Amino acid sequence: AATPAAGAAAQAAQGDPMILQPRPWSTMLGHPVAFHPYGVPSKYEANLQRRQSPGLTQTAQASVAFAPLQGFFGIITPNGLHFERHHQGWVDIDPDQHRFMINGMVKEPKVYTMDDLMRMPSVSRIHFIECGANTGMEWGNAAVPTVQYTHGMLSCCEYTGVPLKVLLDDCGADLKNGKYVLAEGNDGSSTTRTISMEAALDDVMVAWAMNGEMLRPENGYPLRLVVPGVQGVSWVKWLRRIKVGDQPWNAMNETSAYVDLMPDGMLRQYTSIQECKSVITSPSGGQMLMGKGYYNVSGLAWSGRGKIKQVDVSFDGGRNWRTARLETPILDKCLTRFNIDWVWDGSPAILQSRAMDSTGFVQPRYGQLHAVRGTRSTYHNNAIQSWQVADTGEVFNVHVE
Amino acid sequence: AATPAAGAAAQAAQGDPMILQPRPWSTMLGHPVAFHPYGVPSKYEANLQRRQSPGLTQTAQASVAFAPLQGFFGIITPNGLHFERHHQGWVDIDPDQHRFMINGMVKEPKVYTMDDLMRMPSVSRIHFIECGANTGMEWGNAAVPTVQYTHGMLSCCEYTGVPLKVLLDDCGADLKNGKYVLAEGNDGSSTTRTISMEAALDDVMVAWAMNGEMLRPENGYPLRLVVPGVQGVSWVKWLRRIKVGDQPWNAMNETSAYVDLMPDGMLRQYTSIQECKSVITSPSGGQMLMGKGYYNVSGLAWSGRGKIKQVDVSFDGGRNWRTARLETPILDKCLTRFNIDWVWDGSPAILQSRAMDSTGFVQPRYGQLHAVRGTRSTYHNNAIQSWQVADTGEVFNVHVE
Amino acid sequence: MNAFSLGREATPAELQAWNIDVRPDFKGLPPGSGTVERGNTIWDSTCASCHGTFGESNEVFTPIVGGTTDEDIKTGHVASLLSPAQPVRTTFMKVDTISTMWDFIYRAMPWNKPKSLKPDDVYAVLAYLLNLAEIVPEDYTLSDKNIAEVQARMPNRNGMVFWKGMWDVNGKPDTHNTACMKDCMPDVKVASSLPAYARNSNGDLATQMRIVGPVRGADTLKPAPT
Amino acid sequence: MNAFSLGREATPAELQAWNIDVRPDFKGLPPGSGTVERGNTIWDSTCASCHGTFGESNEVFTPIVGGTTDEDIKTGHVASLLSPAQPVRTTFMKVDTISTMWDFIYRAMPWNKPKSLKPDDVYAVLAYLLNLAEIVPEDYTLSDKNIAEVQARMPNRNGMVFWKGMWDVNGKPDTHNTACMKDCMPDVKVASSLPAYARNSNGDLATQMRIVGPVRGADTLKPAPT
Ligand code: HEC
Ligand code: HEC
Ligand SMILES: [Ca+2]
Ligand SMILES: [Ca+2]
Ligand SMILES: [Ca+2]
Ligand SMILES: [Ca+2]
Ligand SMILES: [Ca+2]
Ligand SMILES: [Ca+2]
Ligand SMILES: [Co+2]
Ligand SMILES: [Co+2]
Repeated sequence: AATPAAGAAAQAAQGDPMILQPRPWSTMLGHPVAFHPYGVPSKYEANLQRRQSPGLTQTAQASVAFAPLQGFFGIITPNGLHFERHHQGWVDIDPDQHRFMINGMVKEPKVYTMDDLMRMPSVSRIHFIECGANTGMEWGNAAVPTVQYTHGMLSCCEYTGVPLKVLLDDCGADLKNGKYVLAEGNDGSSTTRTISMEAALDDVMVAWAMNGEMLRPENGYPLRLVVPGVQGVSWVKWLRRIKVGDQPWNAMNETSAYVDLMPDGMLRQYTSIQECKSVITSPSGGQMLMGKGYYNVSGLAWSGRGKIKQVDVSFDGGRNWRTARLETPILDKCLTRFNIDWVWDGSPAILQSRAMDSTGFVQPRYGQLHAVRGTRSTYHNNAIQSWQVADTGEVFNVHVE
Repeated sequence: AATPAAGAAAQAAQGDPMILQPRPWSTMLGHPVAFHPYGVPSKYEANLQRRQSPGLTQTAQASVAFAPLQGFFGIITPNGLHFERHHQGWVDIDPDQHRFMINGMVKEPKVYTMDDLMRMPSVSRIHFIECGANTGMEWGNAAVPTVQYTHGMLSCCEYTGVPLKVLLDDCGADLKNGKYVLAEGNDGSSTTRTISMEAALDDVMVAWAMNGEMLRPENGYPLRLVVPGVQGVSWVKWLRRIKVGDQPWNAMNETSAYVDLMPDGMLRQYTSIQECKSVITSPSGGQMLMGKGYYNVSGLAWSGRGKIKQVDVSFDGGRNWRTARLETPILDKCLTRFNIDWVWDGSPAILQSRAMDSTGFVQPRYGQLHAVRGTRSTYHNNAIQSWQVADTGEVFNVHVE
Repeated sequence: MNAFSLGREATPAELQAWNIDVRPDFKGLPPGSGTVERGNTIWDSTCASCHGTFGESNEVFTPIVGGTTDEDIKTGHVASLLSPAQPVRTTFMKVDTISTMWDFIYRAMPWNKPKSLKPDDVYAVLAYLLNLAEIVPEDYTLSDKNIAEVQARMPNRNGMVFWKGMWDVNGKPDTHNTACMKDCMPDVKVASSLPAYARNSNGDLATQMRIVGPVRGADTLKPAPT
Repeated sequence: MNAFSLGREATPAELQAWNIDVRPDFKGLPPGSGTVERGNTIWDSTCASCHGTFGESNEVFTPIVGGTTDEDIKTGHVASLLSPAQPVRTTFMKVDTISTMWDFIYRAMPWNKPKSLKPDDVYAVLAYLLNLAEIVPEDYTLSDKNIAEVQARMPNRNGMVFWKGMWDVNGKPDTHNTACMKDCMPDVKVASSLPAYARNSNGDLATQMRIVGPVRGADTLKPAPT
């Protein structure tokens, strides 16, 4: 008889034990339905988690948990992995006790319960949300290892709620003199942000649902503002109040934070729109390619000003570009997934993606961004991201001007 | 001094204690970020669960857990509430041990690992999945109380995977003589279904992801077939094999189950396409309206043959109809959310929705379905659903011919 | 072909291990045989706990055998499918090809230990079921050689129609509603209402609906308000 | 208006309870006052544990005070914002309106017990911070009457620009890349690479990537392979 080693070799020649030896799951009776009345991911997916970036913030309540973009597919963010950004921690509000007020320049200041709001004519739309500070650690130079930390303050959900316009009409808002609205939260921070009346009358929603279910507590349950195309801080969570006014409020998060420091020492305020941006998520920083050959290079593109029109990808650090395939649907102020073929020959390469939106605007290179805004800014970094593939297959975060 | 009762009354006159007395969540420091590295819904949402329908099946492994459509918004189904239908229980496969084979009428039968498949050119698309037996309990008469049980074998996700056509090409499939493909699972049942080559070359995907993350174990982790527009049983889960052939296979689930019993005693086989259908989810059976007045009536429409073109809603049992608003995006073989205004005057009413798809096909009334297919069928019940609102506000499941 | 250099050729042993499907024309059927008698033994030890001793009935599962007649074996069309009096639709009332049963038992049964039967076991247990269904005699040995004869006696072998209308995405529908908008029905007749006992048959509905929003779940532990 | 008969008019008491926002023109500012001295007491007992005794520094939070000069108070533009040598950007270096600080402290501080301060407490603690920032003298009493004077001395009151380009959805962008496709750069220069120490600074990346797929996470507990 053959030795065990020889037996294993013979078997290897015959084929893969994963096929030749029946697996437990194909020879057993599985788990019943509703074993998990509310389901969870496979235990083999545990590596994909929201994570803090060590040293970024001084507390875990005024902080960020980054979404693991390196493991995402398509454009929808699973609610359990939506990025988190709180100013004073997240709270779990009893929706029956929640109230929503509209006041200021309105004929009749009003109070609504969740029951009232959820009876109103609702809309459902898919939009991205990006924190204004996303990619902030990268303003000056390459600082963090993976796309989770460089770009992970980004998510995309189908929101359902009542258009803010419907509510403003319901209260008789003064649309002639009221040029701004203030949104205020009901958490400890009661965060406020000024929203333009133009947006308020266009596509802003007072939303209670994300991806088919109610908002998650971390994302504002039971009510948040959805301000498509605008940085996340304006999407006020645990929303309790909208006030109509004729001047911006200059709130703390409009003066001390979310202002863009320019090379001349001036601070740009109310820089709200998230301009056109993209990033390759696979392969990306901190990953190892599994050998030479074909890869489907995949990433995300978005614009706060409209739809994505085109995404180009470079494999030589920006010298030459090829146009990627865009997955459908391609929606307004929404993530668009792109894919492009690549055959890796095993030599070093620098991968970049460059998005163009429906206004014709093209995502800038770092050099172009630095030339205008310097290197000491924090917010609204939409520069082209570079991933350097070493001949070992390891992918590194680098900046190309 | 006032008595406590008088005090309460005075306060009520002043306003709502939910506003006048600061709530705990607005006067405390909340929870840190990444408190849940993978988040969960609010505790106040616990009523929305997947549930079995008592007495429907004899075991919980060859059974169904229905999705709570009555609580959904928009078109995306949260993965944790996706409906479940298994033949031999669900299994949690180690993706590193999973293999996928293509054989039959191909030049080269091949074996792929998950690593291989996930390197291939992928697509992402949003599609509905409906079990062929959805609304099956309702063929003869009104049988179950809520939309969770009448229509809850329905879900809708963004899927990511490689088009089956890419894989068939990779193995050199004989597209001249190969008119059918067989899909086979890797669970205990190793369920098989015959798929048309036409679909296989069109929009069928070998998918690993749903709604941005890997498939859930209950939904086939790490690999399932996505057969847009076709009943769920063909979306073989835990997919291990595709075989190309020149004849259908007549599998157990193509003969003993998923066949449509006609009034003449014949069984229709391979009735795969889920024809145009819709249902109002709010208000729906087992719910109580909260008094007279305005309601946003909301529901879902879908068609296995294309896009939704129009949804009409009747409030008088089908005598008169009004056209509903359709939310965007409106996609091929995908759920479409509709909404329509309704002012309930407090008197009894019968609510119905009627969808029309891009082929011009109009969802049938029960009378029309019964006239062709009788009352003893089990599958493919796409009749117009009626919800009767009593003057008490309670909503009941009824059938109108 | 092989455009990606991903994946690899399947080995003969791998194909043998997984290529288990059996078609109506018996392509894929492994050689082998089994007697009714041996099938009876396997059935009683391995199947009966779920399907009942005679495969006809028990408290849990829909019977496999029953509802077919000698006349059906002649016509190839099970007459009881027409009868509302027939309590259940058994497997033999529906399945038109014997290959289906061979294929299914081999891949999926016994339910709690699928893929544990050898081909000869499947022939045997299928012979036993065929005998129960009065399709083969008690002393029958089913094999790959004679299975075509059995096929010619399947009670519902002519009872199926491949329904193109719902197979092709462009197939022809069989219902024909129109998008009438006004005065569409002379009068609305409720043909069927949820039976009163069914209001609470799926549990207390108050606990199955959201606690806020436009509606609440009806408290079905109490009678419906009037 | 009131098209839906949903919701109801807010009462005066409700408006009073929630209408707490204060604007740069002091609309919304409640009457009241507080001295630097009382502010010092509140600060030491209620704020210092997080923000440090003098509001200038501690180990945890970005300082509120510091980095501003008498010259800044004159120009209304904080010069140290231009200096890369300035280690941090304090609140007083940036915030242009005193209303912002009043509004924020009243709604959000102390962080672990927000909305526990009375208006007079806010005036007091703000007076204390203004004194630390050398904007008001030690014996100052801040009130709704004199707060406009303080505004006129805010060090960065002229340091902000309302940037329309990124406020309006149709605003004018300030960068102007083009969709060049071929030979776009003479040579590619890597301006900055992830520092070697940062490869493992966010934990072992092997445990942060999926265990199957086109890639694996790099094992950053070991040095990068070469
Ligand atoms: C532990 C319970 C159990 C045992 C033991 C068991 N079965 Fe089954 N059997 C089932 C269940 C449950 C189903 C239905 C599966 C489904 O819904 O897909 C089934 C289905 C079947 C069917 C198809 C019925 C139809 O019409 O779809 C056949 C044939 C069958 N079993 C034969 C057998 C044979 C032969 C054995 C023994 C070798 C056996 N079973 C052992 C539980 C069992
Ligand atoms: C338990 C810790 C804690 C205490 C006590 C506390 N703070 Fe704070 N404070 C913080 C944190 C954390 C932030 C940053 C919040 C954010 O990121 O939104 C902050 C922010 C601030 C800011 C805004 C700084 C900026 O530039 O954004 C001011 C002003 C402030 N605190 C004043 C006070 C005052 C006054 C008190 C006492 C009455 C106080 N704080 C008590 C933790 C604390
Ligand atoms: Ca209530
Ligand atoms: Ca300002
Ligand atoms: Ca492996
Ligand atoms: Ca057939
Ligand atoms: Ca028995
Ligand atoms: Ca100190
Ligand atoms: Co630079
Ligand atoms: Co009828």
